[in-house]
Amino acid sequence: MLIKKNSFYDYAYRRFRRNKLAVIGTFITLAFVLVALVAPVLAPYEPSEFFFIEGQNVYNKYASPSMEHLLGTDSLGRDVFSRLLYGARVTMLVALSAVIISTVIGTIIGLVSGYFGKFLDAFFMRIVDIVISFPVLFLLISISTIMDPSIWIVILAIGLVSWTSTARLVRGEVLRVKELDYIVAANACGSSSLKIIVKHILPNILAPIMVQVTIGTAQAILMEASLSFLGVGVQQPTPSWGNMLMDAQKLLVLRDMPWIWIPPGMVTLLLVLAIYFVGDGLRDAFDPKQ
Amino acid sequence: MNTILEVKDLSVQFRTEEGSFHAIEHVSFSVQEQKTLAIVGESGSGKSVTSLAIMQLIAENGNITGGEIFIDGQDILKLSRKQVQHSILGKKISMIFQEPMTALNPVIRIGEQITESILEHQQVSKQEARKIALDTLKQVGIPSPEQRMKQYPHQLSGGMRQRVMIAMGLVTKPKIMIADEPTTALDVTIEAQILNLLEELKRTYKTSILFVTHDLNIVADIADDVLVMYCGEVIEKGPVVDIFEHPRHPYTKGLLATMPSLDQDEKVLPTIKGSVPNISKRPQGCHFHPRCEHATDQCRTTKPQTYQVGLQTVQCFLYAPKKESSNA
Amino acid sequence: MHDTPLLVVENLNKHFLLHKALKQENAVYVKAVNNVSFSVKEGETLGIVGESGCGKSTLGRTLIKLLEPTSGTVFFEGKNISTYGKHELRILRERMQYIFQDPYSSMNPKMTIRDIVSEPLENFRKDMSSSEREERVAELLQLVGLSREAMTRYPHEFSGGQRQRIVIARGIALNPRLLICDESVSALDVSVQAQIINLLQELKQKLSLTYLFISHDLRVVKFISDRIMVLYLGEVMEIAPSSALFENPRHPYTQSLIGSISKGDPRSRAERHILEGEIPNPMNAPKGCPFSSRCPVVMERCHSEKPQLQSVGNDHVAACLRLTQTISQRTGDTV
Amino acid sequence: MVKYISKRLLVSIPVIIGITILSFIIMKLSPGDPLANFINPSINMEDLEKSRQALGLNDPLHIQYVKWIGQVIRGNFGYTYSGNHSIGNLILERLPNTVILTLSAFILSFVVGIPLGVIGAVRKNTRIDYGITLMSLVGVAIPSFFFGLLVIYVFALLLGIFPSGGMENIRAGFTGFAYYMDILHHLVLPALVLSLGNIASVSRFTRSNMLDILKEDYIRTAKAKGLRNKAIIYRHALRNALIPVVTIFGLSIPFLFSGAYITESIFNWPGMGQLGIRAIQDREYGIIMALNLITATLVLAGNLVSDILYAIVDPRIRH
Repeated sequence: MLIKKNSFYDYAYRRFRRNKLAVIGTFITLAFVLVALVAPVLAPYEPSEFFFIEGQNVYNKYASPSMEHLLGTDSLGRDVFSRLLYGARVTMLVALSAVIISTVIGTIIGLVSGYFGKFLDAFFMRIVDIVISFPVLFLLISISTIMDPSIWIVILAIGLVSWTSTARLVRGEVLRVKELDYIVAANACGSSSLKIIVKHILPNILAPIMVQVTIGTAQAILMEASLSFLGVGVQQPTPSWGNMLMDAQKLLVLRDMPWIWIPPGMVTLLLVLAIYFVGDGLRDAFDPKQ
Repeated sequence: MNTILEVKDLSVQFRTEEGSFHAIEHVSFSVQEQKTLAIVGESGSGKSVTSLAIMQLIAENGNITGGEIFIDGQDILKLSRKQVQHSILGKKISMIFQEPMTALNPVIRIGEQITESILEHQQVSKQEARKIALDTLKQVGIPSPEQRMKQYPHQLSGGMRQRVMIAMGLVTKPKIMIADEPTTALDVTIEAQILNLLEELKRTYKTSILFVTHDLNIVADIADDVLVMYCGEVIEKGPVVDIFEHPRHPYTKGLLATMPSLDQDEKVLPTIKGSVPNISKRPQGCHFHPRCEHATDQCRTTKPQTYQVGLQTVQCFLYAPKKESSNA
Repeated sequence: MHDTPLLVVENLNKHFLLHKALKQENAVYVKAVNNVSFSVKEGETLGIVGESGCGKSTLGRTLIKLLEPTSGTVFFEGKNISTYGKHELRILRERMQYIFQDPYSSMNPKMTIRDIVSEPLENFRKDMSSSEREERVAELLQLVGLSREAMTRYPHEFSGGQRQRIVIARGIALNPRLLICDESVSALDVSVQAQIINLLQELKQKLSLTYLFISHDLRVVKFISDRIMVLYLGEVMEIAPSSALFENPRHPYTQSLIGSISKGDPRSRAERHILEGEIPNPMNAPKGCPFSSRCPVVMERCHSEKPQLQSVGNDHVAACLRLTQTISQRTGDTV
Repeated sequence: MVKYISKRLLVSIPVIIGITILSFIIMKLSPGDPLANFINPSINMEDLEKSRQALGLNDPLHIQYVKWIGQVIRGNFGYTYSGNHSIGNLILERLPNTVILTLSAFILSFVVGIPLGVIGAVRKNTRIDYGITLMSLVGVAIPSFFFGLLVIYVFALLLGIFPSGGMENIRAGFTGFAYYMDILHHLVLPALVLSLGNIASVSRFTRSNMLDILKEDYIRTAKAKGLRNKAIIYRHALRNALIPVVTIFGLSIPFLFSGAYITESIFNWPGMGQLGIRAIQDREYGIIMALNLITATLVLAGNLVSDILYAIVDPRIRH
């Protein structure tokens, strides 16, 4: 592992490895990452390639699964299976980028709030209060309706909306760690605030941040899917698991063409579930009480 | 004199990440009617595990691997969990803990926490239970008990909370009470009050006390008999005066010598070298040999038996009967 | 031992604000340290004893300026450090160090022993090369009875006593003049406690240190201290040379405190003295003498009048109105 | 406790101001002018300029903000672009429907979630526990719109037990008791879909809380007293475990409102969420912003209530 020999992470790693669900979750997640990376190799067609009914100038819409189209085609005659594979890339890109944004913002604000306290703390925590008062989806929708929807706007919107839980978590952890004797001791031997934050506080609150990053990724995937489903997220023709389900709002598709909407729904569920397994596994592994 | 509590050959094992370890091994002792037995030891000595094992309260990853525990003549290890709960715990034996703050339920009123014990074990009405609780609170020296009954634990001072704990332990008039470091979290002046109270209550309630502590001074003040534990084993036991005046085991001797004394002026404190070994790294043979001045090759390989020296029992080869002379 | 005072504390106060109020007089303060004055001579050990809530730890932390004093002056090596700003404070850190109670929480679990012990060196000996620093760390570890191999290991690999040795090594890394030991042996096992006390004594000789030894344990304080200060609810009750305090305690609280500790002898049980009542909540401490609510020899005026520290013997002061009374009676009201 | 509550109230003042400012900023950023919404589109051209003057569209930003707040406090959120509907009225019409849905989901979350959590904790590491744990993980992990579609597919389309959408069967023209039963019939699926995630969170939270509390010293004390398991679990552990669950009350409100957007649009439930989705499609910014502001205020109020509730149930704060 990237962390040098330190019993805390050694123990955590051993505990994590013994947790079956967590290991399964890790493998599933890695498999998804792999698929996303090699999507162009695996996909039989381009994701936005239109297919026509043979010999006619008519789109091959709503075709049932066949050898040619493993999961059939959608309302515009595109290959569902190929779109599913490419959708994984979009999902990963959006979720990971958004989590990086929210973790960086949340960690910095949490550290500053918790360590310096007083006015800065009050100020940032009121901002957190304000942001969490808006239901996440409302804010996301507002942001993406104002701006022209694009993948980058979706990433930015999710990142800007979800830093609050990281900030609160980090702040709480800093407040807990700050009172420990070793921080006071560092202070007493003349270490600067920056050194104390970087060398003493951050390494000791890394574990809960890692858990939060994991859970945050899962939540970002769900947010992106919801936004895209509602039409304010990733836009056609770029495939996303969320916008692939848009068609299912038509009764006809919902009732008669389950191949169009069940696969993207199921893969979203599977990936998010797998990441949650990892997150729960990490949390248990890091928990000193066990 | 009746034996209230008898522990024979008790062993407790814990399973951890690194493997299984015996927290205590072959612990035997007994407590007589209306007597106080003090178990004294440092961290990792197994003194708390012993008391928790008697109460069947050891953590999930630990279990009793051998031995018998007789309470009032009944081997409780042969009873079902339900039976122990119903007819032993809280009824014949009760326990008070080190941290009265965390040992009391923060969201239940003092009154309810005391009366629930009575209602569980005695066939009385709520009013009667309330009366018993009030009387007991008075007995343990709590002023205006009617008001205290309506309060929550956080509204009481540390000393008062420990008095409530004691009242809770005595309210069902048990035969024996286990007190696990009951004064460690308290100030010196409050400690003196609580020890005094325990002594007084022992007489009025005719209970025996099993007192677990790391503090030899407290032992000197309250115990009738003493059990010295080290690394999960009983290394010496005997009447309190004998232990203090003629400690036999090198560890007991060292422990008594390292206490800074109030009367003498020493320049350097006598010490026991080294430190208490970790539970997973206990030495072969006599667990104490790496720290012992008298250690021989025999001590490094074989575990000493227990030998009788006067009224004391010692687990040390120094007291093995020799052919020519006898050690008194 | 020299007679020049290393540390002089005058009317030091540390009050914590509990509830703000619109009117200043309605605000609730906890007077954790209340008008405390004393001095520590170079090379001596001053013991500070008291029960919970007496302000002994707050006092220690205020002296090293981990807490900002509410008022009062502190002279260290002849300089008034109570007005020190951030920069001067750093220099102070070099001369005055703090040893904590709990060796488990006073070291960063994610750092090696080398990093822990060399942290003060990194901060103050910037000219030292890393190999020089490493040599110094090894030397310090040896001084506290640990081997060089300890450097690459983590705190959790050591026992409580060994950890406290490491913490002491960090404390003496910069050759400080004054070490404030806050309950530094209280968390240790009895058999290890003695080792650390001996180590502290030994280092004091070798490095000519001055100690401020804060503890609730009268036995330990008696053993290690040259003089002892007794605190109760943030106020000084008595200051006296160690032997004088135990042989001839003048304040009723000191008498009760000494009386309430066990003799450690099963044959003299009855001698343990019981002080009734409880320590009042510092939020509503008694108006007059802080000890008046529990004092066995309390008088009417004790409830309203605050006693001042006064000399009751050679280098021996106490704050009790009874003492004032006897002295004024003896002097025959000539004043 | 009065102190605690008043302090809590004081803290919400900057938050509510912040909420309105943020809403105002978002509105200013969106295409078109927010204040222009207040102009009734049916008026003629001469009056338009007068209205612009009256509304102060040329005023500096902070003045505009104050004027806008003045309107909002009176419940005037302006008019829609298409047609001249008052946004306030539109929302008011739909508010009760959303409240019916979210309140049912809210109740369902706790009535189902808490017992599941308690059972999981008490039967720790048994099959029942694993089952509950897995179910709650699926509950948190499933995209709500996908779950909604699945539920419609199975229960409405395949089995035909429940209606696939809407709030009432208009053609049947039920009255009285039958009318309410009809609404209830329509309510089952959307309430289930909306509450699933919350049930899962509540049960996970309750379980882990319960497990932590079962390790507490006072549980050991209760065991030492020889109390029966029931008394230990329900009297000693549950009372403590439920106190922090109160905080979830507050947290679940924004969660449910968010969910209502999706659930209402899938189930055609005539509530605020569905209104919001239509507004997105029609680019009716005025409606979106008004919904934002109203829900944010409701959430703030919900948090306030749950914090106060916390103070009431926890004796450590109460005294």
